[in-house]
Amino acid sequence: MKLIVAYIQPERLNAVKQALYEAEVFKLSVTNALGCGQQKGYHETYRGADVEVNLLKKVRIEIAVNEAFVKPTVDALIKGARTGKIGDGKIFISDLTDCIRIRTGETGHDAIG
Amino acid sequence: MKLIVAYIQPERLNAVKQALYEAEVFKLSVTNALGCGQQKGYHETYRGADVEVNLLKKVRIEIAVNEAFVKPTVDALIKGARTGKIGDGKIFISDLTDCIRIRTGETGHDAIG
Amino acid sequence: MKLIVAYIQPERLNAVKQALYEAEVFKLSVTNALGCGQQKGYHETYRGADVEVNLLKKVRIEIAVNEAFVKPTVDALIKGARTGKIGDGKIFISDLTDCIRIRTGETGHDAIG
Amino acid sequence: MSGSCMQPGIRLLIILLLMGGLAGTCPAQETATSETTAASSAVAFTVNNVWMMTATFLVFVMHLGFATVETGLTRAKNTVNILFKNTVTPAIGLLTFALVGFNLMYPGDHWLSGHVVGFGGWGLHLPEGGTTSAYNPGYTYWTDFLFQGMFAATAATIVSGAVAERIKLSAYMIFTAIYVALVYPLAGSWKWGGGWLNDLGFHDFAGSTLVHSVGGWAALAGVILLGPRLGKYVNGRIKPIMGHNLPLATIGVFLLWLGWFGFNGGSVLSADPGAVSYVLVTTSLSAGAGIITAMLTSWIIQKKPDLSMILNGCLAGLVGITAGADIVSIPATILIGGVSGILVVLSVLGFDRLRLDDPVGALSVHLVCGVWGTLAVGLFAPGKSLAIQALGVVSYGAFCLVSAFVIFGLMKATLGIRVSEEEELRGLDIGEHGMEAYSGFQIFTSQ
Amino acid sequence: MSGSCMQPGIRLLIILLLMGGLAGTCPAQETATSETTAASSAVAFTVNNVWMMTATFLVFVMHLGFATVETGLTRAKNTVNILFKNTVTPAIGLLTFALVGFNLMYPGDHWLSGHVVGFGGWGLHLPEGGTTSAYNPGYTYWTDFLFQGMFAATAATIVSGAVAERIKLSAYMIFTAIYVALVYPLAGSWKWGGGWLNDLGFHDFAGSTLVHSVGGWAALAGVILLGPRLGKYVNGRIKPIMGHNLPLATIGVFLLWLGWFGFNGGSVLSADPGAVSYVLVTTSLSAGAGIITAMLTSWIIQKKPDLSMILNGCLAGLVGITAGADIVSIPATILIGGVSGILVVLSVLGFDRLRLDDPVGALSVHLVCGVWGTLAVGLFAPGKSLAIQALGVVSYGAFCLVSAFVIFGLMKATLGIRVSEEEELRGLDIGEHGMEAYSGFQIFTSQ
Amino acid sequence: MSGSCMQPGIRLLIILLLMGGLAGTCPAQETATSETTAASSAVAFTVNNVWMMTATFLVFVMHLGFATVETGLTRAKNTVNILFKNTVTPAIGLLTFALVGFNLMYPGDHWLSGHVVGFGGWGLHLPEGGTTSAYNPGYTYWTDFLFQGMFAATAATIVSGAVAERIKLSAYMIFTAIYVALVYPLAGSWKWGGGWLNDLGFHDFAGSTLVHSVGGWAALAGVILLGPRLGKYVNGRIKPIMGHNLPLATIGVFLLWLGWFGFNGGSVLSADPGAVSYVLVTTSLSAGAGIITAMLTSWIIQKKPDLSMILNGCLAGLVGITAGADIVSIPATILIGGVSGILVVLSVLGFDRLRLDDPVGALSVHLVCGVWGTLAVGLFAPGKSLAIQALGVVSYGAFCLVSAFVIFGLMKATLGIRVSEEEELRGLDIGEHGMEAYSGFQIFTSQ
Ligand SMILES: Nc1ncnc2c1ncn2[C@@H]1O[C@H](COP(=O)(O)OP(=O)(O)O)[C@@H](O)[C@H]1O
Ligand SMILES: Nc1ncnc2c1ncn2[C@@H]1O[C@H](COP(=O)(O)OP(=O)(O)O)[C@@H](O)[C@H]1O
Ligand SMILES: Nc1ncnc2c1ncn2[C@@H]1O[C@H](COP(=O)(O)OP(=O)(O)O)[C@@H](O)[C@H]1O
Repeated sequence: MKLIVAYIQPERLNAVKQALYEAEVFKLSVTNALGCGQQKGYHETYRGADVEVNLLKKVRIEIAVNEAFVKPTVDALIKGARTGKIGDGKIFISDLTDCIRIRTGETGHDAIG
Repeated sequence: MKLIVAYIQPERLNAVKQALYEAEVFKLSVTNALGCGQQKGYHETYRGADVEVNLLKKVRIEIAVNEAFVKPTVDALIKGARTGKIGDGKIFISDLTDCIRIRTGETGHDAIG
Repeated sequence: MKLIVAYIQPERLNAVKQALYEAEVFKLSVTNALGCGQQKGYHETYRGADVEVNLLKKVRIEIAVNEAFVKPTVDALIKGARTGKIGDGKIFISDLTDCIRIRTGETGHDAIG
Repeated sequence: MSGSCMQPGIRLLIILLLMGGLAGTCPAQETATSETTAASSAVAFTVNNVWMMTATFLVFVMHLGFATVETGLTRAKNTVNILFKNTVTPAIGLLTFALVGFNLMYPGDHWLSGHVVGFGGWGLHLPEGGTTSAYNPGYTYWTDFLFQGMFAATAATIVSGAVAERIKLSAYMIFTAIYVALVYPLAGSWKWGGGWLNDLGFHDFAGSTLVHSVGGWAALAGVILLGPRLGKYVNGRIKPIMGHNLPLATIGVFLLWLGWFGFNGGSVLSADPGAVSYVLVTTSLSAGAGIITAMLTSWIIQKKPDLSMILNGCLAGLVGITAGADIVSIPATILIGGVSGILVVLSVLGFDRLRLDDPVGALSVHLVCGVWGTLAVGLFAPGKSLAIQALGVVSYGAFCLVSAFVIFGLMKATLGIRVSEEEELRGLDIGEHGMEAYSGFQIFTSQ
Repeated sequence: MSGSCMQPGIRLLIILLLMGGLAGTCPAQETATSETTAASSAVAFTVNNVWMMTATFLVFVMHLGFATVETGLTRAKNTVNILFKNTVTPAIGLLTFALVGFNLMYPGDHWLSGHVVGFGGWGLHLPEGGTTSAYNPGYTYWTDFLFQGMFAATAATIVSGAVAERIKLSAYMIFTAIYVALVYPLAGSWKWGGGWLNDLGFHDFAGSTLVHSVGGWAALAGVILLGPRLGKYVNGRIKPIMGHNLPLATIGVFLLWLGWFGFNGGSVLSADPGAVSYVLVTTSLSAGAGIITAMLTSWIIQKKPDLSMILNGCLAGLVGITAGADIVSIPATILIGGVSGILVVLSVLGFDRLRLDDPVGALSVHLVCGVWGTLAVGLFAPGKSLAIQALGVVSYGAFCLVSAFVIFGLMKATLGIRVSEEEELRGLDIGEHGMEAYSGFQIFTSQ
Repeated sequence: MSGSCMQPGIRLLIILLLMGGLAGTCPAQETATSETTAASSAVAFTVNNVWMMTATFLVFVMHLGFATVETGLTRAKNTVNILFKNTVTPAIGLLTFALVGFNLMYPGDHWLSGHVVGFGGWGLHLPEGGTTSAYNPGYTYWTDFLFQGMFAATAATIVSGAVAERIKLSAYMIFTAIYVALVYPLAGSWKWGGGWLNDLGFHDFAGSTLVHSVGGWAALAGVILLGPRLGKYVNGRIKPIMGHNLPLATIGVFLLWLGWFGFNGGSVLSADPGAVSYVLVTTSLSAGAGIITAMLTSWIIQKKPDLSMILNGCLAGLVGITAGADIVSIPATILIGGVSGILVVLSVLGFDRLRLDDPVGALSVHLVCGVWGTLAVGLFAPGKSLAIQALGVVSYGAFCLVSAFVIFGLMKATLGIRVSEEEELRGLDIGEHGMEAYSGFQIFTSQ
């Protein structure tokens, strides 16, 4: 089992959800994040004092999948999120040792989907 | 060391905290999340246009524990969060290679608790 | 590749960003979190009813780095976040199996930075 | 007519009449003076009416005040629902008051039985001379209706806050329609319509009892029949459910204070300079005293000064002075306001101990201080009887509580008055309206 | 002078004059009475002027109402921009109205061609007797300017909501300056300035057409030339873009209702008790009826009652009654308001189907109900012609739509009227102003 | 009495008296006319009093305006604290003004030493004829007290914004009580109480100096003694600390503008049509000019137009015109407002460079523009002396600054005026009140 974490542009979320849906990945968790990457920030100025904002709004998606689903999931993420512009985001993949469905107590591969 | 991540229903948070406390798990981190799982969403309608909301409010709990605490922690999470209804949530477990307490610089097992 | 997750005091964020910048760690993601640790909470009282608030505001930082950067990153985090007071926070490190840059499709070590 | 334009005795009379604006009853003497008199009197009538219209606007503002106070002191997930109720309330209030309430409350000579129930007929019909001082020296028929209609709807709005976060929208709207159309005006006729309590000398200047307690008793019935919100009383402990937007609540309290200038000031029913301005001063000093004593009480009991308590303290002072704003002295005013500020803090805590869950403190503000203010007239105002005041309080209490229990009770037995547990957890905004109040804001609450 | 102070016929005249405050035309008879008459008349003038100043304040409040409604019904990321526009609008409006608009709208005898274009000269110049009833029995020159100036700026504000979330700040400000300085007053002169539509007997009491449609047509031109917001119509489907702060929107609607008391009530142009108070009643009942019918329509069509729709319904009722508030009957009032409430819901849905993206429903409220209200005068008011009313509607429509298309069109062809796609995605607050409205709040939106 | 009712010369007198409402001094001639005269005069008094009461309500609204502006321009974590202060301020203000301030400010004949210190006794006591025009042609004793009391409390509120986010609640409340009870009224008596500056011909119509600078000097003392907020000036660089709720700030500015209609319009002290309406026009045009010039200045200097700056610009224009609103010409008005708008932007930037941390710009708005407006009277108003105006500015500056330094200084040396660093970081809401303003909202700030 793998845990896939992706940071994407907020306005791509709907497209990503659509792409994941088409790849039959139905379960995901989303959080609000701020990111600092290659994309340069912008300046805000408030009452004459200038501030550089380099933490930009991003959306963090977390998806736990069985091995077979890693590739389709990553492809779907890329399909939905890619615009070719700096700031499109990153995907991080790590190992998951276990997964448990709270409602039923099922564990492992069965619990993930 | 393991990292336990759980997604639960927001209104179960107090019960989960209580159960963890009884299991002597005192340290945890919580974030706001939106989740899409088996639980079906609901419809919002704004000025005549309909939208299906399938990202539901969830709470994400992150707990780093030593191996011995994995089982009690998972049990406490289930005890606090389970209602038997769809949407109760999931628990994900992964390996942690290190842990550092910023204040003291302690690392590993000592730092976690 | 490693994934470094740190919980720090919100008011230390700017110092941490500065320290990371000096350590040439430019990419990071930040989320809002609530944490329960050794730091004791405080009491709120609303209309005569008392409530103990033990989930305190924290900032969660997530940084994916290549192995060589783990130590400098951790050092920078500690430099920026440490005040010596309870509540300074924790750093958690785990393995990352892969990393993909959405814009270009690059993977692994190249994608991370 | 001879060289002497008018008889001395008549002159004085005319002046008095002019000041009251009673041009319509002006003696029909054939003198130039009597015409200028009529003209001057018409001007006096115009002034009075301008003032009463201004007071009407201020009472209207109270609806916005209630909307914002109630929204601010409840949770974000029920905001749309509360705003919806508070927007519909004045609409229902004005329309039903036009149809039936106004003529029920002010039956004129059309009493049906004793001075207890009267009804002047359906709808609005401009009486002859209704736009002149012949109708009333202080206002036209239309101003009269609108001022009283704005008042009427406030009684229902008081209920809205106490039953918030769990009542079904439909149940609230049906209740409001019945209460504003029938119960409030019927009860009001006993005093302001010239009914039996008025005959007995009961004094309630602007409605500590007739508006605030009348709303408060209905709120009490609602709170009892609905039960507390989920999560308010858990394992015998009181858990605070915090208001989500205290700037809104504060805006609301300031708007209510502003509105009270019209509520009390307009209840003079003319622009009489001394009377109105005195009422404005008592109103303000009582509000100020309520803030200070609520602050001190809250600081002592809760250890830290609670903003929501001083907001309630301000309203408490306003409700408390409403019954006697025209006749109590300045020191008595400050005493009445000061006691109101203490009472409101204690009773917020007290109702919680009784497990009566009132999210915004409406019972403490409107019911408790409404009763206190009415009794205070008996204590501090020269020539008023505490016994008669108490009789009024009890009569209104009995009638309104029973009426509200019957209305809410019948609905509970039939279509239900409380939303489902699931809907309450997710919030009435999504349950009843399918929308959110703060789209895009991240709101995190575990209640 | 003999014992008889004045001739009977003249007496009556004086009384009438006094009531209207026409002291300036008072016959110069050498009697004590005529002086007291003058005095009384001066008081009448003062009363009228106090009322008109109060009405001016209320119309001013509408600017805050518009600011909050528009902010509440759009997204958090464009909030600073909307607040900015709505703060600058009254400033631009008042200054240009002082410079040119006032004398364009009320040319007096200075008509340049027929009763179509007139201009009384630049700037503000107190005419002789301008602070007495010789200027006007109802108000001074200064009150006149300020009341009308506040009106003028509202027409531009109507546009602001419809074009929100995508228009360039500079384009909006240039448009506003031209529209308020030239188009609105020129159009206004046709009726209120005593121009050709007035000559024909066209009736628009307080501006269903002269203010609301005039703003609405400009909004329509803007909406067409700008195109919809990104993400509103995707793959042939309508995606809701939710307002981010419904308490703000509700505050705005209550403030607008409050402001309408001055907008309509002040349009009586004196404190005439019967006339003003009647207008206040029709205004309120129409608003109430609009709320109720919008609720029912929304409940039936959308399945759940939509708060944003009843807020629009309230405004719809207010716009609808504005043309005939002084002359339609109470039942007709409720009908006009009720139909407005239905119309507004249907037309919000309709405009969406036409892919005309109007974030706050300004077209439905101000244009559709403005037209409806103007025609309703022809249907329900005794002695008014539907044909003339329709002629007025069409004339204003043609003139305003063409003017607005020209202004927006020229700007579109030159400096551009729409922000870049990137700026629209990130929000105009950062793009145009480099700041955020809710610093520190976590806002999460994928639109 | 013969056929001729009255002497011609007396007739004119009566008319003049009537217009001023001076019934009390009416000649006691035994004629019918004199009685109608009295009646008409009573009506004039009633009109004046209605206007003054309306003005009082508007000044009251300013307290809400200040509360919302200050809340909006500071951080979410200090919101409860700011709302608390702004709610308690009018309560403290009215109560202490009733007890001592009113009689200190308007000592009548009770001067203790020269025309510098006077005191009319403790508490409120209705003088004989206090509710008739014998007291004052423009208002009753009660209206007088309430109008002035509302004014008084605004001076303290000005301080509240400048010292926000770091002052201890208790220190603020003690300061307010002393400043409103003693310093403000004493200073006020020099001009409005008929004191020495009045004798010299100093002109300050509605309080550019007497209210705004008086508040501003105290704010300056507070800002200096408290020091800047943590994180504002770091390593020699200015870091912006953004306001958390710009819709609230905008609401506040509109409410303040609205309130200023009463603040300036009411300072005419009667409903005199020409005088009041002229003041309303100058007030509005100056506000408008301030908005436009602040926008331009901010756009040029900051590159992007800053909403918080045009909000300050609006207030700057209002403060600037306050001293001369009754006597400067329309072009001078626009100049005064325009310069105020420029000054406010420059001085916000300037104070930051001086490391004087004023979260809401109170110093720039109230102090700088208050001084400018007062001097502008000497520059633009016919017959006013710049030297005397400057003398007034300096005298008030010296007295208020010294007084405020003494009060704040004594408290700093004893109980402390600033919260602990830890409390400041976590927010005063939790530190001082143990509660949050936006329960449930996710707020993320690293300051
Ligand atoms: N090494 C990293 N660690 C943590 N988060 C990262 C890392 N690299 C990128 N991110 C996240 O991904 C977002 C997009 O990164 P960016 O470098 O702008 O993308 P791109 O390479 O496509 O231009 C960042 O804003 C940040 O939230
Ligand atoms: N595979 C997954 N990856 C990421 N998050 C998940 C996954 N499965 C479930 N979740 C999270 O857990 C929540 C509850 O899941 P759900 O399937 O509704 O629970 P249950 O199976 O108990 O009915 C979801 O809303 C989502 O936030
Ligand atoms: N075992 C853990 N699992 C998850 N989060 C933790 C854990 N330990 C600490 N944290 C996070 O780190 C924050 C700081 O921890 P705390 O114990 O107060 O720090 P310190 O040890 O420096 O005093 C906590 O509020 C919590 O968010």
